[in-house]
Amino acid sequence: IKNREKEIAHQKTLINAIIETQEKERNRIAQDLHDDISSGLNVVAINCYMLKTPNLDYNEQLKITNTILELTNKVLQSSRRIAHDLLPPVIDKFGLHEGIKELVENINNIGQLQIKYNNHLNFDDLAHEKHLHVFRILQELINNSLKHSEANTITIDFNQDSDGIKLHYSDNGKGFDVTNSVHKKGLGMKNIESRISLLQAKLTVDSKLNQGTHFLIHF
Amino acid sequence: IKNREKEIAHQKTLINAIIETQEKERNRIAQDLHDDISSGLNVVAINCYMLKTPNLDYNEQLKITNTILELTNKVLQSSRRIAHDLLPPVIDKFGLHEGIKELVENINNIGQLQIKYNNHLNFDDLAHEKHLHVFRILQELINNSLKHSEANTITIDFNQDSDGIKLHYSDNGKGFDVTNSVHKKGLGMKNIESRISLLQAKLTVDSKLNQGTHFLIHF
Amino acid sequence: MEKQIEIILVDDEALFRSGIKFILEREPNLKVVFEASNGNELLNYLKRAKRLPDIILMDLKMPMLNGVETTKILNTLYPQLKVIALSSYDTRSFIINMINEGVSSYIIKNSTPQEMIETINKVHQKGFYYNKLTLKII
Ligand SMILES: Nc1ncnc2c1ncn2[C@@H]1O[C@H](COP(=O)(O)OP(=O)(O)OP(=O)(O)O)[C@@H](O)[C@H]1O
Ligand SMILES: Nc1ncnc2c1ncn2[C@@H]1O[C@H](COP(=O)(O)OP(=O)(O)OP(=O)(O)O)[C@@H](O)[C@H]1O
Ligand SMILES: [K+]
Ligand SMILES: [Mg+2]
Ligand SMILES: [Mg+2]
Ligand SMILES: [Mg+2]
Repeated sequence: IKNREKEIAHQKTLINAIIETQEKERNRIAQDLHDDISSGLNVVAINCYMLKTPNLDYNEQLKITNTILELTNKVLQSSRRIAHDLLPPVIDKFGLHEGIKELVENINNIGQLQIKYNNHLNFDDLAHEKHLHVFRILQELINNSLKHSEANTITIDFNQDSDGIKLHYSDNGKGFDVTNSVHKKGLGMKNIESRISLLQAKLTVDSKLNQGTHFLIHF
Repeated sequence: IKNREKEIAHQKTLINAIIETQEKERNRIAQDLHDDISSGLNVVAINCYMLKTPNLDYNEQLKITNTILELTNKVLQSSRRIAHDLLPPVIDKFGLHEGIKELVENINNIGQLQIKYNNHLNFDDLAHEKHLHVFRILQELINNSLKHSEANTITIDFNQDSDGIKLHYSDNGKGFDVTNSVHKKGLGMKNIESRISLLQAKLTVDSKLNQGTHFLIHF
Repeated sequence: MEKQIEIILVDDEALFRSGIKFILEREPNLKVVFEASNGNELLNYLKRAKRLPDIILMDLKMPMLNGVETTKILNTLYPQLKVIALSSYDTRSFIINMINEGVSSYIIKNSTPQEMIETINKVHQKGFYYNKLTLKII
């Protein structure tokens, strides 16, 4: 009974974490829309009104038009970025493998660390509704490596044996003491746990200080 | 033990519901950004290029300028709407009471039904981190009345007695059989339940076919 | 005068089509012969057309029949047609996928008129054109 009580309480903290994540995200997107989209467009609108002032010469008009064009392209970029951060369209159109490849490529292009991605299985063997969960888990694992690990290499490895599908994720960073509760305050690992539970998978975390971090997800 | 097992399983369906809601919302916003923001801005950009072609006559120029202005304003509206749907800024700025007033006013302006909102308490008595949960619950209750009830009146009533804070929500619509599992498929009521659990509140649903629906939330 | 390059625009956004048309038709050698708002409208037109166009500018996201599916159908029915994808998606998988579907080039919707015109001319001459965007990908 004790264990079950504990599990019920633990699940409540998971529910809390997802809802908090959701509200934070809503807040962030609303802010981004305000700061990157609306405020850019307000300036575009002002410039449009300027265009309507009578007797502008061609050069004045060209200058205003160029300002509008530059701003519009900037806002377009923001709009694409916000949409892409929410849900990379590649997953829907081309599947999980392409989605992970794009994610890895984007991180590798930034250059803070390099990710090696090996996939020895066909994701069609994994029920389609599970794909997005796997992607979200990888996103958070990578975020954590970027934010906390000081690693310069990550490896992501999918394989399948008689035991089932396994995802090995490692970074070569500074690691952390998994049993220490200071590491339990974030939302990221709780969200991973919720996804793991929906996947009916099993997560093993293996990390020691200065020895990198290894996650094994067994589907 | 049986009960606890059941509760653990039930909490899993709640976790599932919140995550599904989150992913649906991400998808919807990404679509909206693509369809309402980016595609409008692509047309603004092309019109800017049109404006840059030499030897336009005055009428052509005016037409293009007007198109740019109109579209910019339309995209601005979409951006504001998306942000507002995510998180009405009034809550953050002026608190829960003003937030509910705005919500009620917006619905009343549409005209499908009329909401009467009575508040006999000071929301400062309710811990600040609970405000957004209450707002989200009301949003979903109203959505459901709009979608399912065929009611023409909703009443929302907050009051406080020695027993605590109570929220009474009723519509005079067609009601539903609360025990019938066909009504348990949606995400809305599950999300309400999760919020109720975080609020450590108690929800009582009272509805019978053709006799309206009444929700009591006891904080 | 040398023969004009005949172009069909396929995009669900009417204002976008008319903007592109305005820009392209200022070039003496370019002519927009038809506009369609989705793949079905294009296919219906081609069925009846006396002559095929030289170039099709194809949006990807459209209702009814989208640009990806339309391009596949064109490949079997009219393999000689040259299609240029015109999209707001600018990521690798989208571009590679369309190139694999046999498009002659891929441009992004807020490209400059110069880029669009150059892409159309080069595709018309050579059948394929690696512009900035496609070069970056490969
Ligand atoms: N790859 C890693 N290397 C080193 N430390 C890590 C790594 N992953 C997680 N941690 C530690 O575990 C903690 C919990 O991670 P979690 O993702 O739950 O929270 P967070 O990243 O701090 O915040 P949030 O995810 O809510 O933005 C981190 O704060 C960090 O101390
Ligand atoms: N005010 C109401 N009047 C009549 N029926 C209702 C009312 N509220 C809820 N219901 C019934 O309860 C069901 C469950 O509601 P719930 O909000 O969970 O799901 P939904 O509204 O159908 O879908 P979703 O909220 O996921 O968009 C509804 O489908 C409807 O049959
Ligand atoms: K022409
Ligand atoms: Mg984290
Ligand atoms: Mg509902
Ligand atoms: Mg389109």
